[in-house]
Amino acid sequence: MSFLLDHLNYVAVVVLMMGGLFIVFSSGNLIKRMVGLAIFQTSTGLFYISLAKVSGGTAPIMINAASKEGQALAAELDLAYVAAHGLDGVVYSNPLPHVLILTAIVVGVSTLAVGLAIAVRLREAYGTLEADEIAALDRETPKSTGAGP
Amino acid sequence: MLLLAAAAGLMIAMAMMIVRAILGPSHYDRILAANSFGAKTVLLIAVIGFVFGRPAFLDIAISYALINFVTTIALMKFFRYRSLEAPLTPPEPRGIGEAGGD
Amino acid sequence: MTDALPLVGGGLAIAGVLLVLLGAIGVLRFPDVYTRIHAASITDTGGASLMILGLCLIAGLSPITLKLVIAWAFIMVTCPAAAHALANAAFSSGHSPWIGSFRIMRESDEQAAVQTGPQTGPQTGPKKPGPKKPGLQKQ
Amino acid sequence: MSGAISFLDANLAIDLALLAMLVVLAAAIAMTRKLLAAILLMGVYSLVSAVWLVVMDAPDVAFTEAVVGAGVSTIVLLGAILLTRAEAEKTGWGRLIAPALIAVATGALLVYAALDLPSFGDPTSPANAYVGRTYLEVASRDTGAANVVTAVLASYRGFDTLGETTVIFAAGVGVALALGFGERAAPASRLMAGATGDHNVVLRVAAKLLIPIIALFAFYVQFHGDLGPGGGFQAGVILAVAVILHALVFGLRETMTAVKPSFARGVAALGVLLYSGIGVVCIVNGGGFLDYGHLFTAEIEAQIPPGLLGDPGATHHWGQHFGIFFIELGVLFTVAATMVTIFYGFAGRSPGGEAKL
Repeated sequence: MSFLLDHLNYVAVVVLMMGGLFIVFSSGNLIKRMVGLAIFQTSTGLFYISLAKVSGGTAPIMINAASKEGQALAAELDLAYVAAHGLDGVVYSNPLPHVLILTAIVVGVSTLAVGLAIAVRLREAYGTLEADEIAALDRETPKSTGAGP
Repeated sequence: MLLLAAAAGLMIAMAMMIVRAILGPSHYDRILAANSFGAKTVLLIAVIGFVFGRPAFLDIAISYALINFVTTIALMKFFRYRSLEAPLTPPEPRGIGEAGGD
Repeated sequence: MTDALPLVGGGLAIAGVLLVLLGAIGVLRFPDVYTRIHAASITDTGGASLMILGLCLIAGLSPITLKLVIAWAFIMVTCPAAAHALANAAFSSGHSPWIGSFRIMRESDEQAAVQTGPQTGPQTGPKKPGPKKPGLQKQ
Repeated sequence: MSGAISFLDANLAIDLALLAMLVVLAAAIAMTRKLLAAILLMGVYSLVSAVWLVVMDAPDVAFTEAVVGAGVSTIVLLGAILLTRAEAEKTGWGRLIAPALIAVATGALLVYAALDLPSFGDPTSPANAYVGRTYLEVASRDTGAANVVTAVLASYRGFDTLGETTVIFAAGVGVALALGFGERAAPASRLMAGATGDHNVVLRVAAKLLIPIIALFAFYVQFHGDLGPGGGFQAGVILAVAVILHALVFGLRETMTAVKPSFARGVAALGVLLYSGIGVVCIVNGGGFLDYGHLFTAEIEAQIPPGLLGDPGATHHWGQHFGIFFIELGVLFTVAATMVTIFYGFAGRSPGGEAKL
C-alpha cells in the first residue's frame, strides 16, 4: 500500500477532530459547543482505535483456532506476513486502546450531561445561552454573578 | 463477494439517508432519515460480521434495533409535544371509560 | 446442496439490499413526509426480512441464526411502530400532505382542529407546503 | 471467501467510506444553526462511528458507542434543549475566520505529526507490539475470560475502571445538584400530551412489549461480557434506556413511582461501594487492592465444586471469575442508576418559568 493510504485514516480522524474544535471555537451557543466537544471526543477515540488496528486482525475476543470459524479466519491470512511479525494462528487487534476508549465514552456522556446541566442553569440565571451575552451581562452587573436562583 | 456487494449497497442507502437528514426540510423528515439510517445500520453490522468472519457480534445489531426505537420516540415526542416527561395517553375515551389504559 | 445455500443466501441478501436502495431513493425523491415514511418503512422491514433470511441460510443452524431471528423480530416490531408514531405525530401537528391540506378529513372534528392549532403553532416553522412543492418537483 | 477482492482491501474500502460519511456529517453539524438538527446528526454520527468501530475490530467499543452515543447522549441533549432554546444565534462570517484559522493550523500540525506515525495496521508498531500483545497472550489463561477487553478492563486495569466508575457517579451527583432529582415533574393530569387526534395505542403496546425485553437484553449483555462484546458499561446504559423508554411513553411521574429517584441514587452509590468493597475484601484476604487471586480464602476455594462451570478438568480461576462478575455488577448498578438520575434531572425540570425563582 502507498504511503498516503497508510496514513489516510489518521488524516481523516484529524479532520474530524478539527471539525469538533472549529465548532467549539466558532459557536457562541453553549449547547452547540458541547456538541462540538462531543465530536472532538469521539474522534479522539477513533484515533486510538485506528492505532490499535492490526492488518488482517480480528476482534480481541479469543476464538478456538481449530474451530470452523477460526480456520476460516486463519485461511484469510498471508502466512509469510504472519511469520514475519512473529504471530501465530489468528491475528487479533490490540485490546488495550479498546479498554481505554470504552470507559472514556461512558465517562464522556456523563461529563456531557454535567456540562449541559450547567448550561441549563446558566440559561435560567441569565436568560441566554450565548457565551458573549453572558459575559456582557457579567460585566454590566458584577455583583449578581454568583447569585444564581 | 455477494455480501460485500450487499454491504456496499447498504452504505449507498445510508449515504442517501444522510443527505435527507441534512436537507430536511422538516424535522419529521430528519427523524425519519435517522430512524431509517438506524435500521440500515443494524443490517450493515450483521452483514459486516459475516464478511469479516466474526458473525458473533450480532448483539450490537440487536441493541441498535432497540435503542434506535427509543431515540426515535424521544425525538418524535420532543418535536410533537415539547416535553420528555409527558405521558403518551391513549386517545380520548369514547364511552369506554379508562379501558385500554394500563 | 450445502454448497448452494450460501449462494442462495447471498442472492437473497442482494435482493434485500436492492429493496432497501429502492426505499432510500424514495426517501430522497418523494415530495413530502408521508410518502417518505411510506417508502422507508415498507422497504426497511421488507429488505431486512430478505437480508436476514439470506444471512440465516449462510449461517446454517447455529446460535447465530437465533440471534438473527431475534434481530429480525425486533426490527419487525420497532420499525413499523416508529413509522406509525412518526406519521401520527406529523399528522396531528398539522403537517400538510403534498396533495393538499387534510382539513377535509378534520371537518367532522372541528374542535380538534381548534385545539391543535395554537398548540402546534411554534413548531411548524420549517413546513412550508406552498413554496416547497415546485422545488421538489424539479429534482 | 477469498475471491477477486481480498479481505484487507474490503476492510480498507469500508473503513474509508465510513470515514467520508463522518466528515460530511461533522461538516453538516458545523454548518447548521438548528440545534435540533445538530443533535439528530450527532446521533447519526455516533451510529456511523459505531459501524466504523466494528470494522476496526473493536466490537466492545462499538457496542458502547451505539448505546451511549445514539441512545443516551441524544436524549440528554434533547432534554437540555427542552430547558433552553432550540436555535443558536447567527454568527457573522467575520467571527468564523479566527476559529477556522486555529482549526486549520492545529490540524496541519497534527497531520504533520500523524505522517510520522507507523503505518495503519502495522502489527509491529510500538502501540501494538508490547503490552497489548502480552495481554492477548496471557489474559485468557489468567482470567478464563475469552473477551480480552473485559479481562483487561475488569482485572488488569481494575483500578482504572474503578476511577472511571467513580467519575460517572460523581457526574450523576453533579447533574442532580444542578438540576435536582426531577421533583418538579408535573403530575400527569396537568400535561396535555395526549392531544386530540393522536393515536398512541400502537406506541404504548409496542413499548409495553419492548421494555421487559430491553431489560432482559441488558442482563444478557451483562453476563455475556466474558465471552462476547458486552459488560457492565453497555448493560447499564441499556437498562437505563429501558427505564427511559418507560418514562417517554407512560410519563415521568409513572416511572418515578416504579423507579424512585432515591432508589436510583442509592443504587448508584451501591455500585461504587460494591466495586471498592471487592477490592477491600481482597486486601483483607491477604492480597493487594482488587487482587482477585485473593478474593476467596483457600478454604472457600476448596469447597467450590470443580465442575460448577462445565468442564471439570479445566484450570479454574474462581477468584478472577467472581471478581470480574461482581465488579461488572457494580459497574452495571452505577452506570444504570446514574443515567436514570441524569434523565430524571433533565426531564423532570419543567421548562419555562423556572428562571423567575
